[in-house]
Amino acid sequence: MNRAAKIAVLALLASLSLATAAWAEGGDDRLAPAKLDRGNTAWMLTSSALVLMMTAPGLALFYCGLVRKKNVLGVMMQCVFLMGLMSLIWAFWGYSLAFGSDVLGGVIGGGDFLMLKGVLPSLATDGKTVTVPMMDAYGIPRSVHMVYQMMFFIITPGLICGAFAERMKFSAMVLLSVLWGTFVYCPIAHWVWSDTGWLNPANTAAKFPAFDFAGGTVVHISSGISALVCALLIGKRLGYGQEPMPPHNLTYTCIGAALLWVGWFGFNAGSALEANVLAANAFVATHMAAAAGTVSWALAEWWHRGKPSILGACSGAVAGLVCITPAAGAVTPLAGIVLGLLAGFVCYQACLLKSKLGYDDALDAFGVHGVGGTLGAILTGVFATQLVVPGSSTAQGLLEGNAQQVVNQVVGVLASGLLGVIGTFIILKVIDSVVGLRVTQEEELMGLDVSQHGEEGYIFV
Amino acid sequence: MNRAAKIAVLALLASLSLATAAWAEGGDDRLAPAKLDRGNTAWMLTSSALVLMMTAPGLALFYCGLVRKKNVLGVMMQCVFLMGLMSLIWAFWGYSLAFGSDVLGGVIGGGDFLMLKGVLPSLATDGKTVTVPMMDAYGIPRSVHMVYQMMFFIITPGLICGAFAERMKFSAMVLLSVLWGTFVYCPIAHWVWSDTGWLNPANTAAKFPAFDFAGGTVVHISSGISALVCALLIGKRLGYGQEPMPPHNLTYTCIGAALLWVGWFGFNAGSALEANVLAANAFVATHMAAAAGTVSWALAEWWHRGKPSILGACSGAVAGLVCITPAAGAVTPLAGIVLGLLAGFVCYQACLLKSKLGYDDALDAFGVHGVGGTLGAILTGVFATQLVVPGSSTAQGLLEGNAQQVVNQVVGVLASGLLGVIGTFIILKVIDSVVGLRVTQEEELMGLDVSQHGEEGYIFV
Amino acid sequence: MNRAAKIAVLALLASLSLATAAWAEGGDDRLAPAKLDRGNTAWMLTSSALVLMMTAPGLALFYCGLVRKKNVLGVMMQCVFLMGLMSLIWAFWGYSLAFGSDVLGGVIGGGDFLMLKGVLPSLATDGKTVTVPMMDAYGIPRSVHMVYQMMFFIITPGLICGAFAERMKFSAMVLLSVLWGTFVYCPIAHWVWSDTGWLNPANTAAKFPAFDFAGGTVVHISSGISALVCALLIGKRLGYGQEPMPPHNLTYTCIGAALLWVGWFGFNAGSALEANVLAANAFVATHMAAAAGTVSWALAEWWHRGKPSILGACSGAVAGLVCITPAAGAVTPLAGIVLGLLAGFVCYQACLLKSKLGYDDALDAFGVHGVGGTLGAILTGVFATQLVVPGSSTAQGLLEGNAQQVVNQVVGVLASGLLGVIGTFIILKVIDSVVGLRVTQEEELMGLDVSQHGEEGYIFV
Amino acid sequence: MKKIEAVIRHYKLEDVKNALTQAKVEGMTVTEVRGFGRQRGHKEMYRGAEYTVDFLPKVKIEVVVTESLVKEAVETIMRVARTGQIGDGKIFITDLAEVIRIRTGETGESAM
Amino acid sequence: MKKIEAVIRHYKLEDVKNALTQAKVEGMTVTEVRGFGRQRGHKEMYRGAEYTVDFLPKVKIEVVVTESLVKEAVETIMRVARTGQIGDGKIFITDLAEVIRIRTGETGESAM
Amino acid sequence: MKKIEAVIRHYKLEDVKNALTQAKVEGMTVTEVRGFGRQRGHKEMYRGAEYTVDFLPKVKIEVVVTESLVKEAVETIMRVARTGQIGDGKIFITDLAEVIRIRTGETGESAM
Ligand SMILES: Nc1ncnc2c1ncn2[C@@H]1O[C@H](COP(=O)(O)OP(=O)(O)O)[C@@H](O)[C@H]1O
Ligand SMILES: Nc1ncnc2c1ncn2[C@@H]1O[C@H](COP(=O)(O)OP(=O)(O)O)[C@@H](O)[C@H]1O
Ligand SMILES: Nc1ncnc2c1ncn2[C@@H]1O[C@H](COP(=O)(O)OP(=O)(O)O)[C@@H](O)[C@H]1O
Repeated sequence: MNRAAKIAVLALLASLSLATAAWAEGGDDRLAPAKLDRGNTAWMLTSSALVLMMTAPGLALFYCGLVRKKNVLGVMMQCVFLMGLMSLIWAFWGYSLAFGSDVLGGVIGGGDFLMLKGVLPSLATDGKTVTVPMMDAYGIPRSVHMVYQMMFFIITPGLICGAFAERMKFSAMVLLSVLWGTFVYCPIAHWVWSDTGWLNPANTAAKFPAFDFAGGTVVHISSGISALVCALLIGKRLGYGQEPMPPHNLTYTCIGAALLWVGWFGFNAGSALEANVLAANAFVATHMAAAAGTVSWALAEWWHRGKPSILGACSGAVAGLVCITPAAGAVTPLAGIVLGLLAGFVCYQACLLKSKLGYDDALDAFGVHGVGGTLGAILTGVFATQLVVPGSSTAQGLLEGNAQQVVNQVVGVLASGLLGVIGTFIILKVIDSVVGLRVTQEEELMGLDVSQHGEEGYIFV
Repeated sequence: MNRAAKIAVLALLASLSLATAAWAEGGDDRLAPAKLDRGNTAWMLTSSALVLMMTAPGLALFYCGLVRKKNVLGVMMQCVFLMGLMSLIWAFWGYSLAFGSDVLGGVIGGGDFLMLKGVLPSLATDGKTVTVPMMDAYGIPRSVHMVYQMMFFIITPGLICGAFAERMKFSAMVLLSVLWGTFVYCPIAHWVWSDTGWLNPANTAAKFPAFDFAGGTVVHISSGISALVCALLIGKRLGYGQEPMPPHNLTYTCIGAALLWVGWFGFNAGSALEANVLAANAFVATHMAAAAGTVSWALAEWWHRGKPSILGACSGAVAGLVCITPAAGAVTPLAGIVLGLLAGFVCYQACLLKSKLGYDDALDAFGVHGVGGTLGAILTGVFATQLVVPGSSTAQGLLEGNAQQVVNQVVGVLASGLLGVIGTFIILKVIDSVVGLRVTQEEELMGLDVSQHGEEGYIFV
Repeated sequence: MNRAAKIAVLALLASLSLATAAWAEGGDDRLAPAKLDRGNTAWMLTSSALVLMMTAPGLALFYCGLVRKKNVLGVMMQCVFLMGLMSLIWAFWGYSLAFGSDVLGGVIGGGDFLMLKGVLPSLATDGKTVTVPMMDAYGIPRSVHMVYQMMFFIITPGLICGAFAERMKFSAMVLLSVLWGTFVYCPIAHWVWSDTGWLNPANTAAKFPAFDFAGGTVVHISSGISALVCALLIGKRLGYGQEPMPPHNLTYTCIGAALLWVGWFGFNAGSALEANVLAANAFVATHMAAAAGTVSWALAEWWHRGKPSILGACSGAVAGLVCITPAAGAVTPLAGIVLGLLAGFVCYQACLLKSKLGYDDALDAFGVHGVGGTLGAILTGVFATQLVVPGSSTAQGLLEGNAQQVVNQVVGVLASGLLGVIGTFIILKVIDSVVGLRVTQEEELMGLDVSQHGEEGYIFV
Repeated sequence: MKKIEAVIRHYKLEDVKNALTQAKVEGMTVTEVRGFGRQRGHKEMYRGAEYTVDFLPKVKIEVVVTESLVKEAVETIMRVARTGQIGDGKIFITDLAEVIRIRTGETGESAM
Repeated sequence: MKKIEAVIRHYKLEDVKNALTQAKVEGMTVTEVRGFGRQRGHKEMYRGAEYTVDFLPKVKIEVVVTESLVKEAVETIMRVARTGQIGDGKIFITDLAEVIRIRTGETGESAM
Repeated sequence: MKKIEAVIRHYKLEDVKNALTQAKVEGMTVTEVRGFGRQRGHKEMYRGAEYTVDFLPKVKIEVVVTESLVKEAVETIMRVARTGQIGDGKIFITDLAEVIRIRTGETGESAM
């Protein structure tokens, strides 16, 4: 920021000897290039840290509390290992496939950023001048954008893990994450968020400009629907429906939900890529939706079953957060309340339905992320408003009279859902034939902690 | 930062080539209005997230570790549900009652901000121009101020829950929080923090300008004294004084205390509403007080009982944090050390005293927040200094010769304490006659987890 | 912010009344002095909070999960108590000894900042003008630098605690931390980070300019090597090698590792002291190293033992983080991947070796911090590049042809290692003769929780 | 010698221990158990999946006493652990073939 | 009266409970235990330190029944808890000297 | 057949297990218990509320053996679990009416 001041100052030498009024950072232009905004950079670094915290300890705790004791580490390990694995892939090719310029007619990004080329500083041929790639519109280094988006790439396959918890081979999970990240996540991210994406409203040439501020389609629908495919293909857990399989430690689930809530501020408000009014709107809308979801699911249970449960309250918070994710940069916080209320109620119903349909989406990855994400994507088309959408001064959503937006949103949902279903199906079939999806019956009874990792979660004896 | 900008601006009056030197964010004035300070905005969004983290997982863990296993979820649920409930109330009417312009002679705020009117962006009659309400003095959107203050509104009733833990009906807790938030918290917040508050030192017309930087009276005294009323009215837990009721999981309490400490930086340093020198002072003073409190309580125990305990160290940290809360923007970090040392010692004595007096403030909400908050409020009057208080260049506290300040602080304590006692008493009586305060004996023996929420915390078998 | 500047500038070109157009913070120059950068300040406050979070709950959880149940609180208490104790010492004399101007020929810093003199605001003789010490180069108050560095001073002795876990007297731990902090940490910090330090590359007169961006030598090598001395001098735990001593709660260890990872962004990216490109580089490099370490250790185990373990993945993450710490501001993120991969593998080998050598470094403080830190320090000399090092436009590391840098790095390692070994040895001998190092056999069997603190961690019965 | 096993309510443990100590019982071993009897369980519900939890947390105490103390010990337990509500628990008495104190090797009555 | 103790696999508990209830067994006490028998344990590894864990998690159920029910109860347990794989567990049967219901003071058969 | 129950110190479990295995004992069931005997407890203190904790953590092992093995098993336990300090624990021996291996239905000695 002050750098902007500085440049102005330098440019204006004719006026006063300003140079001394602003200070120097060792006179190193790389560290504070003309376009660097320190407030934005501070916020985006903070946001990146917050989103990483969502995967672990956030999601790791949320999920691990819901499984049986013998699988607690299996779930945590998936989250932690993904923090390592997906980061490497993102740096190697993921960011490039998602944010590179169109190839294959825009189905996916090209190799512009392979191995962080064009993301990291480079040396001019003089061997001295260093250029740092910047995202000029936001005043942040491109590497910050890369690392921030990396955190999304980490958590998304982590969400899917909820569906096949307690029974998938660790090696299969690793393969799935690599392939799914490459062939499902990257294309969808490219469609929605790359400058030339056919779903990106910021792209004036977009065929179906669908709002997805922070990943309703890219993260939640894609992972939710893929989770459903996983649950169906891998089959039920041994004893599902016969033995009780209650959460072994709801205190963990509650801590995890709270950390998800806190981290989601980075996820949603960070998606503004600036510490500006849009970020503020996303922050407040996100919080209101989470709050409304908490109350809504808990009240639904209270009404329906006579008691509000903490698992309900926590699930409601997450449902609200999922639902507001595509909308946070397009609707007001009051609309956020509406989204949250609906999300809590609808996702509760979806989870009830699951018991009836009988598939075993162990931790309700589909019921919460798939259903909540779809709901949110569509409601974004209803509530989007020129009060919030950057640069808009015309009707945005259905409520402002723009019915087309709902169509666009549906297209976005269908496109990402379709790729999710087909991609996941093929990937799972391939993996199944290579290493197999499921642990042996004996290993499953023993628990993944001991069978896959040679460890036990708790040694309280 | 904006300071740097200002200097630059002044220096550059003779020139024209500025517009191109700085970059545009899509030319959208709403997202970056003239007064927006990105550094401050980044800091306030971060602070808001930190304060939310204090309620859960912070307070949820701190408190839940102290109860018996069968009530662990009951305590966590109170925190999580309040994150939902109080947020909605704050958006609907709480912020307005606290920060609206005086009504009823300044007893409470008016309807200016009902349903976030005047907080969220609005459309001009041209149907195109959008105005975003800003807090000009701080360069942040008003919605950020609203959401930051919301986090205080969430945690305050959460603190009270410590007093009636393990025995209050969930429905009674919900009613209490709504009514107490509306009729006790909002008025006190209005007196202390609204522009026209009669206790607000920033209000030159204030009758008793009492320093309360981050909520010594508004949050801690109000909740602490109300907690005492709750403990007295609801009565002791079954078996209190006969059976041992040791904390069931001190590791949780310790994690919770540490997260409270970290989150408190948002609470106190965020209360500057800017990332400036005042925030820095509050940050450092807060940390020093927490550190001193930790050492002080632990040493007092070591001396008195022969062993320093981790519960003591954690309680001391919280006592120090409570005590510095009103003072963080008025005293130096060295005074912070003094406050922390005193707080650790005095709150330890208060907890010892409780055992003798025999009321059952289950988790010492009064002993820590009531006593520590009062101590802090008064010591602020002693140690306040022109070195720290914004805009001051005259004596501020007793040590600088201004004895009147101590009087003002005492008035602040009494006023908020009085409203706390009377308000809470009436509210509890009303609730008792409507739904009853306490669970049945059988439910209490069974534990709140099963009886109120139909869940168990741990299923380790 | 820059947006604010721009708009202001444009609006005011015709005018002179600028002072009123930019806004005032009550016109208080102390709160926003000319050099204050709000973006940087926001980031450094956030980073300070993140680094504190590393000690507790981060390290507290990471370590406490690894011990036996009966010592869980003992480990947590060390972390929490150090948060109090070391903060006081740092404010009283530590910061001064580390960052004061040379005394004793540069072996240590002088008394410039004793009791925060020169760090906190001071009053001019007119009794009115207040001066706030600033770090002009970074636009942050000096108190922020002080408190940020304080967090490092807290965690470093905390790391050592891993070596003597489950058997050291609490009183001995307290004495050790005070003496070690004063006589080992402060000198090394002075050499490496003070303006006149003989190892500081920013000091043009430095004899052996060795890169240590965020504490490879100051924090990790010093603590790691001292941990080894502790382990050797205090001896093995009773029953070590005979009874199994598996981690009692790996879920805690995993949560702790994840929080360490998140907090480490404050540790490393915060070490830029600015929210600039250098911070961004440190952030990304840190994350990549952690990711690579996670994958590397887990794969090494998978290969070697047939199963990847969660303890391995978490240990790998920490090893990667330790290794990148000195390098984060000197190497690119791609080099960070290399460092992480090596760190995971090498530290795994170091832990295997321990079992063979037979000393009892209970939680592998040496194997991870000593070995990982040394590796990182040396590799920094290999991979340092002018693309990253501030102000450089010549060869930096071995790969750029500057072999001398490796020598410098080795000198840094040896100097800090030597002081660590000798200092710790003397200090332990003194403590042993004064209060004794080790609890009695009976106390050790009973566990430190009950014997040292009169508490139990879990009361699940 | 007899072994008296009693399954009692959690919160009665402290009282029972004190009462038995006064009745000159010199040792006791306690186990956390879950029990199921006439007392019906409760329903728990997790995201719509409803479980009936029949097993309630109870505490099992084991007291080994000489024949002469059996009656008093049993009466003490019955007096103190009783609330009169379903779920108070049961007492099971078994004959022991031998009792040995590990520390000293004493057997029989002197091992008590 | 007899006390039937059975060490069974964790995941068989629910089935066994239901089957016993149908067989008119009116109460049961369950304890989490760790067992060691023919079933070999597994290896665990923590940062290179390898342990052989011989003790596997099992559940012990205790059922006190009148003589007439013993046979059916034992058969029920054997039928339901059996998988045919090593590690299915054992049943131990002991004679009881007395059974008392704390709530009512009833003894013997009527205390069941 | 006899059931040998021994309440021992936590950290002796591994040694006892190994010694018993060498003594040809082929199975064992272990329970986490809390015990109270001659060994006095300790004080705990939580924010000034002081508790005397009489129950100390112990481990109960149950070993079922044929008559011929009883003596050796008991002696093994006594030898290995003994420290000579108060709190070493007790051994209780009971007659069993029957032993059954669930997997095979074998009874008596062959079920061991
Ligand atoms: N037949 C039995 N075998 C083993 N344990 C039993 C039996 N009957 C009851 N119990 C134990 O006693 C506890 C209390 O029994 P319950 O029938 O609920 O109460 P009450 O004895 O007062 O009628 C049960 O939870 C269970 O642990
Ligand atoms: N001799 C014994 N004494 C006590 N418990 C035993 C004994 N033998 C087996 N058990 C218990 O029974 C469980 C199953 O025994 P195991 O020998 O593994 O299977 P199986 O009986 O099918 O051959 C063990 O884990 C242990 O808890
Ligand atoms: N009469 C008893 N009935 C049941 N358990 C007992 C009895 N006496 C001792 N125990 C168990 O044995 C353990 C050790 O007994 P204690 O008297 O402390 O040691 P020692 O046998 O060496 O004198 C106790 O903690 C308790 O679990």
